[in-house]
Amino acid sequence: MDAGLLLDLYRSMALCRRFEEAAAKAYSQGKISGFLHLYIGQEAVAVGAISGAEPTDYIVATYREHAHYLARTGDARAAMAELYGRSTGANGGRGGSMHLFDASKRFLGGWAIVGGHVPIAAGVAFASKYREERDVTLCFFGDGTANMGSFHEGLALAGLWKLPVVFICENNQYAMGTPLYRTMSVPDVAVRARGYPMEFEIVNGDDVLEMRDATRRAVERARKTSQPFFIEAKTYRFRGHSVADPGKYRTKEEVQKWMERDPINVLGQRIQTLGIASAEQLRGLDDEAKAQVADAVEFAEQSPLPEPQSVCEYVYA
Amino acid sequence: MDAGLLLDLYRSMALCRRFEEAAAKAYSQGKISGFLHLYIGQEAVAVGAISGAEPTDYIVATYREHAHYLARTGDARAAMAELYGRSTGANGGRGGSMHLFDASKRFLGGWAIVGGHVPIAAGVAFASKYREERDVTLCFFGDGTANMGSFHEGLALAGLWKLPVVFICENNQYAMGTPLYRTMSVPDVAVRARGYPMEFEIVNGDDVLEMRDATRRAVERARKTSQPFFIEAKTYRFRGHSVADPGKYRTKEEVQKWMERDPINVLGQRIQTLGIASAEQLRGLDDEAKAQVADAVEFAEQSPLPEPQSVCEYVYA
Amino acid sequence: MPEPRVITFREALREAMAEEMERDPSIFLMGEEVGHYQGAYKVSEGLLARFGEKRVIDTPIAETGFAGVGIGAAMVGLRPIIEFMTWNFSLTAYDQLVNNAAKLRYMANGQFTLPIVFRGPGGAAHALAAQHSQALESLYAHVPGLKVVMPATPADAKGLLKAAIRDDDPVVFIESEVMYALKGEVPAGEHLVPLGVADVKRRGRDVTIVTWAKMLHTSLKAAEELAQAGIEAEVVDLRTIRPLDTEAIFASVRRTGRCLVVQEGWPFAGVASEIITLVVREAFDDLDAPPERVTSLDVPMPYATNLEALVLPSPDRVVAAVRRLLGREQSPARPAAAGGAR
Amino acid sequence: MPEPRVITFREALREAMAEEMERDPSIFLMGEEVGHYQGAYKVSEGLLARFGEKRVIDTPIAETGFAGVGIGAAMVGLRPIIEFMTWNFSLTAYDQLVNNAAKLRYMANGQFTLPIVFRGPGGAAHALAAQHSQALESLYAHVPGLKVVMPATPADAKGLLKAAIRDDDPVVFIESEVMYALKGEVPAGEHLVPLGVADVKRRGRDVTIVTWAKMLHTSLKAAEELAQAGIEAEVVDLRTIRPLDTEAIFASVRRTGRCLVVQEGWPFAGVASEIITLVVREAFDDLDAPPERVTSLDVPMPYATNLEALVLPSPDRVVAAVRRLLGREQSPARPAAAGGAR
Ligand SMILES: Cc1ncc(C[n+]2csc(CCOP(=O)(O)OP(=O)(O)O)c2C)c(N)n1
Ligand SMILES: Cc1ncc(C[n+]2csc(CCOP(=O)(O)OP(=O)(O)O)c2C)c(N)n1
Ligand SMILES: [Mg+2]
Ligand SMILES: [Mg+2]
Repeated sequence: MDAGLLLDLYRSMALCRRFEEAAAKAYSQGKISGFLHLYIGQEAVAVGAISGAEPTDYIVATYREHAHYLARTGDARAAMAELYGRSTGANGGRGGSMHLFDASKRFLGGWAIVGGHVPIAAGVAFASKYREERDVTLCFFGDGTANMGSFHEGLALAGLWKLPVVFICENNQYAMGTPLYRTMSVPDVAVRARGYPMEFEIVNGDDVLEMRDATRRAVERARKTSQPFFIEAKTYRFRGHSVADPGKYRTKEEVQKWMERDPINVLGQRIQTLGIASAEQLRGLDDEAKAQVADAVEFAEQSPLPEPQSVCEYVYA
Repeated sequence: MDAGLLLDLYRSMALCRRFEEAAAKAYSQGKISGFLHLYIGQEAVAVGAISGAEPTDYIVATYREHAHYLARTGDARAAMAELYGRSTGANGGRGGSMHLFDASKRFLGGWAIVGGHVPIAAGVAFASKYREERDVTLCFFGDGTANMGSFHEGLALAGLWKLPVVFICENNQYAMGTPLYRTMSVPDVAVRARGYPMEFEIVNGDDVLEMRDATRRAVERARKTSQPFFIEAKTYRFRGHSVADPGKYRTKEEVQKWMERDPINVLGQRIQTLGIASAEQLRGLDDEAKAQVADAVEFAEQSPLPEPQSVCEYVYA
Repeated sequence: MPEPRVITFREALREAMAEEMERDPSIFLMGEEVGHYQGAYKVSEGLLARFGEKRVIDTPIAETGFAGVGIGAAMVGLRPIIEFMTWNFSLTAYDQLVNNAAKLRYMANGQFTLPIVFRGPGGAAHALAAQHSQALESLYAHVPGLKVVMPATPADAKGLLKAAIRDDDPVVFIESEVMYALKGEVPAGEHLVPLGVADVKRRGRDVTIVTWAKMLHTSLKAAEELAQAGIEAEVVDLRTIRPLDTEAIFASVRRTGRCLVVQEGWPFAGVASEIITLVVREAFDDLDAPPERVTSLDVPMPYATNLEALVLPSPDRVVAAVRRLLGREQSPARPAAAGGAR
Repeated sequence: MPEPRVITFREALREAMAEEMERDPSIFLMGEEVGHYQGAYKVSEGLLARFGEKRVIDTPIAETGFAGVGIGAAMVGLRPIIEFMTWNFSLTAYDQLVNNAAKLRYMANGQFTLPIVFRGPGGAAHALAAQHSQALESLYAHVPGLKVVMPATPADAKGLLKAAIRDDDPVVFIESEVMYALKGEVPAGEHLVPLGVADVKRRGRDVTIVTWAKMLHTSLKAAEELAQAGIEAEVVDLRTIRPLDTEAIFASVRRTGRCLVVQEGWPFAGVASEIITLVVREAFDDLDAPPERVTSLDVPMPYATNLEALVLPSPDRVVAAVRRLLGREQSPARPAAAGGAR
């Protein structure tokens, strides 16, 4: 076990968690508006997967993408300022929580129409193959996405053309208030991959190392053989669909059961068991994350709003 | 073997064949314009399937639906007049070859956007189930349709909600000029049914009895258990995608090989082998079909054009 | 006649659905989260308990699928109400509405009616950014075969939705997230508002403001402000975009001689352009000034709320446009505030 | 300068693609039947042989899929040409164009350009009925972030397509099946026509006809007939719908004082409405009559060719509209032939 790696993963997950807690707080204070979809509880999926890819591999994600953005860029300031709608944000305040982009870090969104980004991710992978570059694309989406036509078409083309893309289904058991069993009569989303045909693996999404390893395998396979792959990560979101959702459709027991799998705790326990760090040292890492987030909040709050005259910019090149 | 049934099936297929030959001729004479997609070679699929359902079961088909319309309604006059764009046509000349409808016979189109009718068929089946009626819906589409998002969504909902619909994939090996292997990396379209999940059967679509029996089983199963079913019928179109397509993308040998499976000949042989009718008697049936078609052509040619003042009718109820 | 009650826009819609579903068992409601979750915006709250899972149907995320299911069900005589969680998502089902729903009756020579209502919230809410803040009525109103209805008050919401459900054609019924909590008087008992009939929500002699949906309230606010300056604006609430009540528009414009259209969506080839085109043709000689429009700026919606406020029509922009129309203020060569196409 | 050659519209488009693909290896062509079948309408004939399967890519029937693939590829710097077999089918991919392609650059604050061309034939051909006979440009032109280009001659087809391919924004490029065989002179050598610049295809002093694409030819025929009656129509070919060359329109209308817009598609909230709206605002005092439009009737397209001919704009209807505009003929209260929205 690589101690440095484990601590890095811990740091990264802590940053995601603390970032979103701060964002939720700012939202409740009316400093952030719009939709805010928290990833709390699912951090191991994004952090594990993205750590399993190279920094030059592309990432395409959904409206629930704070963690993915942070795992790739580490830039809490740009993310928070974007949520605040400030000119210093990742998109100068024009995208917001659902549309984070960082072209320089190959972080390609932040898309808010369910399923619409799946063919886009296939297209990014198409470009890598076309240019004979070695980059792989990671495409994240939820369990609820599997009934969309765009999901089907994206997977069908990736399967047919053997595009180097790893599809990562974040199966958090719910699409908004709807449990998976009410929208699919098969328990595993991954079986749909068979028809394209595409190999798949079902992974414990609350184990960051398992997530990382599965993604690494899939990414390296895609890189070498230019074959798409489908990972289904079983996980759970601790909060509502967005901060506006009290999440009453789930029992306390169910939530409690999953919270025992809290991916940050799971990794913390492992780190302690392996003797890599003490509980106190982990608290120290967590405090660093908190401090980074506090700095990001401060930065966002101090940042100027976008210039009014910029409102008509960037419609066209 | 029910001799009457075999002769009826023969009659029905002969009518489809002769009808389309006459339509192609009228097209070449400039009496019909637009698109004309012939079903020649595939007749056993529509005729067998529709004979395997009750006359009260619903039919939803594509732009290649002359045979389905004839198998259900037997009304060559209304079909031919529609192709001629005459007021006596199935839709008063407003729908044309791609949009045949007969509400009274539960023939629900005639749809020309690939895949778009698949969820519609699911909806018709939904209505039967909702009203606790025993009708089943047959939905026909081609092999090329299986990559469309609408196909996926329609099947997913039918599978989830257990709708009494039988999906019949007319796998004629080509979507326009594209052989199936260039659009799907699995040889059988039917395997895609698994993901919904849906039972399926792969059938020799050039054997009208096999087609009929498979459909009957599927229809009765759907009627009793309200479960969707997927039939893949392997067949071949002898002509181009439409009459405007010379079909150069296929070798003569390939076409020849399939023409040996000509479903009308296959049934004719069987009828003779069983001693149900002689070659001459079959020629007699064929002549009847020709006569019916000639009458339909005559009827169409004598029929008036739609009234100009009707052009703005039926946009709204 | 019992007294009118004050209820919200949301409650009015719910009442409309509940009353109609009570009346006719062939009506059902289908969409994402309409049942167990009680509606993403709680419009259908309580309907599942009242009508059961058979008639209040939660769907997967599959807009093309369930829009198509609705169309199929309507072809054979059911009367579906299909909820789009928001109209933004309807674009993934656009083919179903435009190529199938709108055209069936015509191409089948009247063999079918298609009694189906597609409904849900449209337009910008607040800080939802480009993919979730779109007023899309022009994209549906362009298409013959669809009807397009956009109520602005609880009473109209109820009466129009009931009429839409009873209508035998496909109806695009666009609500607004930010109006759901709006309160207003709604007549007790049976209350229907016919499709295709506009309503003059404020009388005035100086200028006609033609508007609909959320923009009615923007326009009424502007009208109040104008009134304080002695300018009396007549505010015509279209309520239905298709069929369009052209007579109501023309009658008002002929009287005032001036016409402003206030529309939330993008300017280019929008409903406002259509109204101006019709007004100019019909009332050219009665016009004292060229008709104006106030629309969103011609850009995707930015997330930042200060920019969002610039994009959307505001009472101030309406006031300014009316003043320009009345020539009471110098008008710049190309008024930025009018949101003209660029 | 070598001599111009006479080639077809189809060949002009093919030359544009071939020349650009030769110049820039990041350009590829993708769509149904573009390769082995040589194009459903043979526009891409020979390109597969010339550029290979890597750059001329046959797709399954999956418009949302391959439109999305194009967008993804363009995000990271390729320059896709996505062919829709016809624009009718693009409605199944409408979400990709409207919600993704049009908005990416804005919502990402300019971090991306999106150099992608979506092209294929649009509008009515002949007896293809409601689902295959639609002029859909208004549905794309409504949306900020998209450019919309519609050439009417082989020379413009070539020059505009080359410019569209070089453009860094998503371009909706609409051709016409019935124009593919049209012949015309095309300059030899490099030939580019900038987007956003209209072209006066005929000079005249009495009336301005604003039109584009197939309707240019309808309008020119009408103009010839009018000329025989001593009426000189100026015919402005927009070539690009978005960005719109408003100056060219205004300049002509200011001179003639009369404006007719001839558009193939449906009237309600179409591009013609937009042009009339802009003309009225900009040139109100120069107008001698209210601008008119000739459009398709406001119905889905019927199959029967006698009805189809009634639906589509014809030279006769253009002539009649011009005569009405010029007041040389009694105009009925509401001219049926103008195809007004009902
Ligand atoms: C096409 C479309 N339909 C509906 C929505 C509204 N919506 C946003 S997120 C969501 C649930 C998505 O569930 P899932 O894919 O499981 O992702 P999760 O939110 O659980 O991460 C819905 C219905 C949307 N954005 N796009
Ligand atoms: C969405 C859509 N894309 C493209 C087309 C053009 N098109 C019509 S038929 C066809 C091929 C369909 O192949 P298949 O599904 O195998 O049916 P077949 O014609 O072989 O019966 C295509 C591409 C269309 N009508 N709709
Ligand atoms: Mg989920
Ligand atoms: Mg086929």
